[in-house]
Amino acid sequence: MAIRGTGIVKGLGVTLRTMGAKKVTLKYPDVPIEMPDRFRGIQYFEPDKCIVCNQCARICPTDCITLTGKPNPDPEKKGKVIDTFDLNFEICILCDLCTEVCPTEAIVMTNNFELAAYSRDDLFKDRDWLYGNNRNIREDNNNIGAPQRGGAK
Amino acid sequence: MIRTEELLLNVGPQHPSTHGVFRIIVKLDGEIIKEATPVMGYLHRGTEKLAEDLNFTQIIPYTDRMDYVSAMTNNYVLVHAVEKMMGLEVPERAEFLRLIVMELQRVASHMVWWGTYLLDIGALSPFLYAFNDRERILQLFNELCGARLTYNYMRVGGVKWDAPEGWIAKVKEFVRSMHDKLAEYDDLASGNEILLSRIKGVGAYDAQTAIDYGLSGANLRSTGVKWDLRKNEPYSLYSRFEFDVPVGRNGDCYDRYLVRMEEMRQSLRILEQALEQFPEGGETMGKVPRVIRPPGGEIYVRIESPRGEIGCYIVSKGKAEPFRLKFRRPSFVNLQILPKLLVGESMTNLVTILGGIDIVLGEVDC
Amino acid sequence: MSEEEKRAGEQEPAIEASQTPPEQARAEAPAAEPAASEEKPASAPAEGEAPVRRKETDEEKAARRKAALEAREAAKAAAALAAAKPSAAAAPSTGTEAAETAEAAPPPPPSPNQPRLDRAVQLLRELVAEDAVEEAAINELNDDLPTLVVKNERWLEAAKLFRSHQELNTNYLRNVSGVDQETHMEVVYHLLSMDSGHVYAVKVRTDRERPSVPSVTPVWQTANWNEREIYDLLGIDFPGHPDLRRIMMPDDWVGHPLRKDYVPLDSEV
Amino acid sequence: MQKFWNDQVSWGLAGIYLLGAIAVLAVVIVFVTYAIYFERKVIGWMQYRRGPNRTGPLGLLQTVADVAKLLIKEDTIPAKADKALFILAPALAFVPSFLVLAIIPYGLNLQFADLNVGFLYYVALSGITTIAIVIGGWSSNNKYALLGGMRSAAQMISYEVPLVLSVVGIAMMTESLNLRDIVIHQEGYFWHWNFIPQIIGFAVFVVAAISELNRTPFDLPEAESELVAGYHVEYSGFRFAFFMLTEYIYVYAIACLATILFLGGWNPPIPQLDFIPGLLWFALKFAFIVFFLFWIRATLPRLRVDQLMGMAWKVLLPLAIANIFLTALGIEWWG
Repeated sequence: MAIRGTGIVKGLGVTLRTMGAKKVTLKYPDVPIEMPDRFRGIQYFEPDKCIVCNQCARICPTDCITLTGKPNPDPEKKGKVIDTFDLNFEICILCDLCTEVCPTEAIVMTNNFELAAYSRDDLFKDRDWLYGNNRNIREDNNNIGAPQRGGAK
Repeated sequence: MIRTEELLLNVGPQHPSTHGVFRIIVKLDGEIIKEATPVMGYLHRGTEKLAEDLNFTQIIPYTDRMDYVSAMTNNYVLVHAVEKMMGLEVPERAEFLRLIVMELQRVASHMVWWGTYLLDIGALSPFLYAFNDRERILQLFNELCGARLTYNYMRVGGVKWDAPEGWIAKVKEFVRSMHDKLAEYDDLASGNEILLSRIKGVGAYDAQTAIDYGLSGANLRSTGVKWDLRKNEPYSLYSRFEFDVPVGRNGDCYDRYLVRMEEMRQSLRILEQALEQFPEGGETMGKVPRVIRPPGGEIYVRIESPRGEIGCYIVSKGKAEPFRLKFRRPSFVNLQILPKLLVGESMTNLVTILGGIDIVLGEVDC
Repeated sequence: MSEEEKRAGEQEPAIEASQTPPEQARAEAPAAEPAASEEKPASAPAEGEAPVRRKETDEEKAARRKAALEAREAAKAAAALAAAKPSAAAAPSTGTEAAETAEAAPPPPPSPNQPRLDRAVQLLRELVAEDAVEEAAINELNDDLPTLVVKNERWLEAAKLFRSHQELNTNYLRNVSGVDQETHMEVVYHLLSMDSGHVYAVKVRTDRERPSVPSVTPVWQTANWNEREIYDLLGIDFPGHPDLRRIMMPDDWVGHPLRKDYVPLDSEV
Repeated sequence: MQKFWNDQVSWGLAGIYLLGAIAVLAVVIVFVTYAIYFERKVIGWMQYRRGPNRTGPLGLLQTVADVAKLLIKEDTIPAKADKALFILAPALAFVPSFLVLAIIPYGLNLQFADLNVGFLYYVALSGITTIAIVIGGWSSNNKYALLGGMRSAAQMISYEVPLVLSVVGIAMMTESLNLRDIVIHQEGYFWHWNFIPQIIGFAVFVVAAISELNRTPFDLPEAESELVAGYHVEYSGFRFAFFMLTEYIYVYAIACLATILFLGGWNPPIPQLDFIPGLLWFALKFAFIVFFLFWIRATLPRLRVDQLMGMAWKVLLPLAIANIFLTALGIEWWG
């Protein structure tokens, strides 16, 4: 190998050059990071789109979705309307399978990921909270698992 | 006569350089290790037990969490096994996307190894350089499948997302700029005399021991055995691209270092060819039955992950859930040689050898 | 899979297939719902959940899981019963491989590895023992992987033969996995010979009460921790193993988690 | 301070000495806080990142915040620790590092105490810190600390010898150990500075000095990746701050010493530049050496213990002795 010491000197050269290089530190807490559109953040739920088909509860690998429907209040319409929809973010792994199988795209992922809470019970989000979480929702939802496009699981 | 006692030291499970929750009980005589017994299982989440109640789409997020530094190869091995069992046809474009993400994942995983390995040996800066470039790969994955580490990207029969427009160009740009970054890494560390004196001749073993211990990946190739599943048992589209398999000679930490650095360059070479031949149109999802029920029987499929041969053994009874799912995890098998290598080494070499084998605890405990 | 379970399986998709989603929602009304929930054993604990009930409290959720657990136990017992009967019908499950290859209507062309399999069987019969090989088949799923089932007592010499004989020469033990087949326990070894690139799968069967398979650590060093993991998770004893201890679970853990009849410590899992 | 030296001691005089001492203490404390801040900034710049910039404008109050945090934090004493020694160790490490600052001449008459055995005084006192580190390692009743303590004792002892021998050449050239005389001897152009004739001595001195400070590539005792934190693993709160303070005061002392011994103290490189005050030259050279220490820390990996020992006894020591012979020959021929 080259005479002793040139490896060290080359290394020192690299670090000296980097002193002038552009820095990559993000000013995160002050400047929010905007994520690409497909980012899997916390879900947004739209109650009136939901037909209570139970697919999301069935596909969820960690069983963190519990939902109950009730018969449709106005008589001439048929089918069910969602009554309570709870997402337990303590064990939700944001794997995006629920939005994949939802036939009516009632549950869609948004781009925000801040979910720190002071106590564990804050992590049980209910229907209204999820409906309220409507900032930067994902446009391209790509629910390939939904029934009309390739079959309900 | 002075009576000297041996010192029993617990290295880990909470220790800066054990690459995860891993403990070694070391019997020290002064600085020299007399005997080392590894203890693991702190990160055992029983993936194989859980998998028995989940259907195949639900298992994919669990495979991301096994080798969390190269999640794409874990996804691929499970999905490839099920496709082979059901004889499904994966469209060309999906197979290309899979190959590109797997090779990008290999470069990212080797960069994590390189950064942490040099941090273990004492150099502070390489860690930041490696993670700075790896960030660009994670950004590419984030744009592709929405996550930075646990991708859940592949499905039985294809991939979930198509490449967003402009993504292929970004990958090309990354691959081109990565070449001179690798040259910078070599300037910074590979020639450094102190680093060479630290890793040359440390933790050496010969080819026969490596085969006997069932090692795979760079640990096996560093001893001169030319065995890379992408070449010897080609899967996916690897037979279409030409790349060569770097092989070391005397199986010490330095050869493992060189083999892995060369593997990064070879992966970049594959990526260049794959990006050239990327098909224009094409489906990303093949024809898949509504409920994935592989036929009865069993199958063992193995691919080359950055850490070695990862295998997936599925016994199916024709139901939607696997009857038994076992993963052959390279880190678990490669770790067996550690106690043998450590005897007679000094404490500082323990860290060098452990870093050289490149294990990830999520995969060891599975 | 038991008879009525299969019948229910066929019935249920029929209902879904024939109706479009909106009617399916109305058909979901009470009539179909109770039938579906008892018949179809809730393999995924959440599956048997009827959407009508009000929000569940924790104890109800635990109760529902316990019900699901019993349902699964019942189904398993039924399955064990069914498998024990020599099921002549082409049960979709594996049953014995030999039966499957024999009854395929026009015998498929002999697979390329068939001669290699016969050669291995012949070698084993000559050099180890006449009754060494219980079964030998080609696993088409796994691109014609020759699979042998070796007798438990003969397995150690067979392993030595696989390792040393220059024709087999499998110097690389690639994977060892334990499988709890409910009727018996099985340890599957995948062997590879680095020079010729040939691959073999060898199974060794043992009963469920006191499972034990001779350890091959003296032959391949890599089997050391693999066997310890199988001992830890499945309870198969490996006589001849240098230090057979638990590797994954804490040392004072009771029971072997990967067994099918393992009662989970915390029902919530 | 010189002129008060031989008067009769009176209360006024004692007051002046006290003020002088406090002044030096203040200078050094300010230096230490901004050396820590500057080191983190420099290493940050060398790693594509910005370094501390959130506490105070541009992060200038970062170290003040750290010290305040350490003050507030509870400094625990391990249960079975050897209590007396555990408390003594940080003090024993901290005191000599301050005593050493007394003899450093910043200018022709800007010096606290002018001893004719200046360098010897320095070496003797810095030996005490080694003992303190061993005591700290032993008394915290922690295996890692013990290992760290043993390693640092071995390292410091084996690097003290080449450190001292490398300076013997200079002592021979200036025929005195008094630091002021050494600097006066180096007046004139920069090739009159000691590091040109004593280039071997300078190399050995730099390597031995880095190892004395326990800094990369010789930071074995507190090697994060193996011994977690070496001898000060059990220390927390203000006792830990003492050890950190000691380390940075020694950086200050060694950098001053190197400037004085080898880079001609307050002498300008070329005499025509002497309208710029000597103190500025001293500060410039001092800053360059401190930057060099940080630069090395950001780049180089760590040596193994046996390589470290081997290097001290098999490489540095013979070099230092050879340097002494060469100097002797040099003096013989050129006078």
